[in-house]
Amino acid sequence: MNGDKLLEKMHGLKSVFDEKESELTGLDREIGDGDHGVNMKRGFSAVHEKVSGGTAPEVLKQTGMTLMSSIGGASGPLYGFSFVKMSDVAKEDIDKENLMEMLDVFADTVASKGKVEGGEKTMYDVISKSAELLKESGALKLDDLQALAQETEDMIATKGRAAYFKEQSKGTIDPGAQSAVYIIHALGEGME
Amino acid sequence: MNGDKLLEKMHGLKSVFDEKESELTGLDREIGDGDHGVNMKRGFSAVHEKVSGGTAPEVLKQTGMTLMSSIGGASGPLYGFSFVKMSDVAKEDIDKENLMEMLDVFADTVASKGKVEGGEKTMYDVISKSAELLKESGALKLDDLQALAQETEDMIATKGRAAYFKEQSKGTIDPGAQSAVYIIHALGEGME
Amino acid sequence: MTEILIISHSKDIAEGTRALISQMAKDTVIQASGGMDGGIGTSVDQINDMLDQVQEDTICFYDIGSSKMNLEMAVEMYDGNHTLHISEAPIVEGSFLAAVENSVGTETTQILEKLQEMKK
Amino acid sequence: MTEILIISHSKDIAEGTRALISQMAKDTVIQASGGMDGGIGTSVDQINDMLDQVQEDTICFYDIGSSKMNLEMAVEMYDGNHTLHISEAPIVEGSFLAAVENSVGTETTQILEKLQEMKK
Ligand SMILES: Nc1ncnc2c1ncn2[C@@H]1O[C@H](COP(=O)(O)OP(=O)(O)O)[C@@H](O)[C@H]1O
Ligand SMILES: Nc1ncnc2c1ncn2[C@@H]1O[C@H](COP(=O)(O)OP(=O)(O)O)[C@@H](O)[C@H]1O
Ligand SMILES: [Mg+2]
Ligand SMILES: [Mg+2]
Ligand SMILES: [Mg+2]
Ligand SMILES: [Mg+2]
Repeated sequence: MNGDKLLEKMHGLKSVFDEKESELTGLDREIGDGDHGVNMKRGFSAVHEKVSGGTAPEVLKQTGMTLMSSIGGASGPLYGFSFVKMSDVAKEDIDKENLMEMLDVFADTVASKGKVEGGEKTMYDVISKSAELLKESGALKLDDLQALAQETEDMIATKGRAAYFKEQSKGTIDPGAQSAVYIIHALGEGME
Repeated sequence: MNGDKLLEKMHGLKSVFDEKESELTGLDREIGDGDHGVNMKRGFSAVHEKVSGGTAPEVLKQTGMTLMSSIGGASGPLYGFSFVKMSDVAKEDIDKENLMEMLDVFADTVASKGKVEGGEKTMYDVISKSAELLKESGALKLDDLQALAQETEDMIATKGRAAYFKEQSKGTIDPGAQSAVYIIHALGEGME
Repeated sequence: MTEILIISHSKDIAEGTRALISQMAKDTVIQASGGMDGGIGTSVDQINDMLDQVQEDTICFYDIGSSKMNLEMAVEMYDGNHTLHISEAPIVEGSFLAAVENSVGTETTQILEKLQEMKK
Repeated sequence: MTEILIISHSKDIAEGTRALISQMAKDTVIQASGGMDGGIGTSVDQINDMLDQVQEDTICFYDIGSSKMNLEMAVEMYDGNHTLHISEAPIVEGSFLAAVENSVGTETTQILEKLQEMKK
């Protein structure tokens, strides 16, 4: 996957998040402030508008900077900084192995910035298991990723706004885990 | 002093505070937020506009309610509630002795609402000594009242906004002590 | 369900805090007011007007010094049927916590305990 | 002299706090920003823009969770010459205290100690 292909994927996420806006907002309305759909849509609309090309690392970095500026919620610095960090390890032509490396950096960045670990009902629960998934199944299939997000449903949130809901955060998939499914799916598409 | 006479005095304080606005604001600019002149002017303009007469206790009560609503600073509830409380002890025709009683109530109210005692560099330092002054000198002369306010100059503030200035609050007369001079002087005028 | 009352020296702080909170605690009743004559200040009146609307026990938040005095006075003069708590917790973070806890059903006494751990 | 930086989820809270503070700390430089797209939110950009203007060591205040993350990130990316302190004190009351103490000449280390006694 070179810069052009990656750019296409990043631009493509605009329509994904246009479509998923109400799903994500619905989840965030249950265990947050109800803006995650709007946030992600705004973020990737900005990416579509402002990220115009370059090498794969350049596209990742621009995407990250744009997400940081435009998302507006906790997911902004988390996704944004992660893309910036992934650009440090990405090759000009990203192969499956390099993508695994990138996903590890993605997970490490979220862990350190979010001071989060597994089981806290956040995007980290999807991100941190995706490198492993890619290694074992050889792909990042939507169903498999969705299963990871699904695991957050029964968790009790201990990070971010959802933590205020305590036991009542049970029964809803974490909004950030759900949006992570779409982002990671896009990164992996066509890499099988 | 009946209600009419008292009303005249309360209305008269409008022009006093019009005139003293910049003096009071100047003091409050040194050891506060610089609004005491505006606050007192607004308070007694409202009294002039809204308090229209009645018995002496009624005039006091209306004055208090109006000050509470319109001053807008710490001095609002302190002066306002004090006038309301004074109305409880005021006679229809206030004589010197009754005025002493009123001034004691004035001091007690400020003490309890402001959780303040003497020497903390507030309006209380003037108010609390005025009954005594009236008793001993038989009058509430401007010079004598001003001397009480003057005593606050060397004090270090421990209440209200001026307390933030600590040692640096020394060297400025407390704005509330200064405005108390005008209020008490007005109450005492013509009662010699 | 417990209500929230906010009195600030600034209309903007009052409005902004209300907006921040209500995003996450949609079913909690929040009254917020602040400022004086277009500038910085508070008055007992504003608080009285809010207290007139109170329909349940209420936790009240203020920002700095003189708004506390006004709040205490208004609470003292209040003759309605509900219990009014004055919280010493920070106006933004305290009212946010209280509103969210309230909307997830935490008992008022427990909310007040949590607020007491905050300090401004 | 130490400067104050305020980042809130709400433009109104940011503006109101600035107004409240500057009344009493006229010579303290205060930067305040908040909100996202006309609503509630923060972004690293807003903070970076403020950090670009910083001329002295600065104490930074935030309101709730995600503005802290943005603030930490901006401070980490900052490559200017001044020391940036992130305070955990309440946004309104903490920045008020810091600004007033600062304007009366209190040492920054002492201000930071006082802020540490606050808890949100
Ligand atoms: N400390 C954290 N660590 C990891 N992820 C977090 C953290 N805080 C929040 N998140 C993620 O961010 C998502 C919420 O994002 P969003 O709604 O855009 O931000 P906000 O909560 O500020 O409104 C959550 O669902 C969660 O996955
Ligand atoms: N706790 C208190 N007890 C007694 N007087 C006080 C107290 N706090 C403030 N004051 C008085 O109020 C005056 C300031 O009034 P004003 O400037 O109108 O209010 P603010 O300080 O809210 O701007 C002070 O000069 C002082 O005399
Ligand atoms: Mg959200
Ligand atoms: Mg949000
Ligand atoms: Mg003042
Ligand atoms: Mg004032």
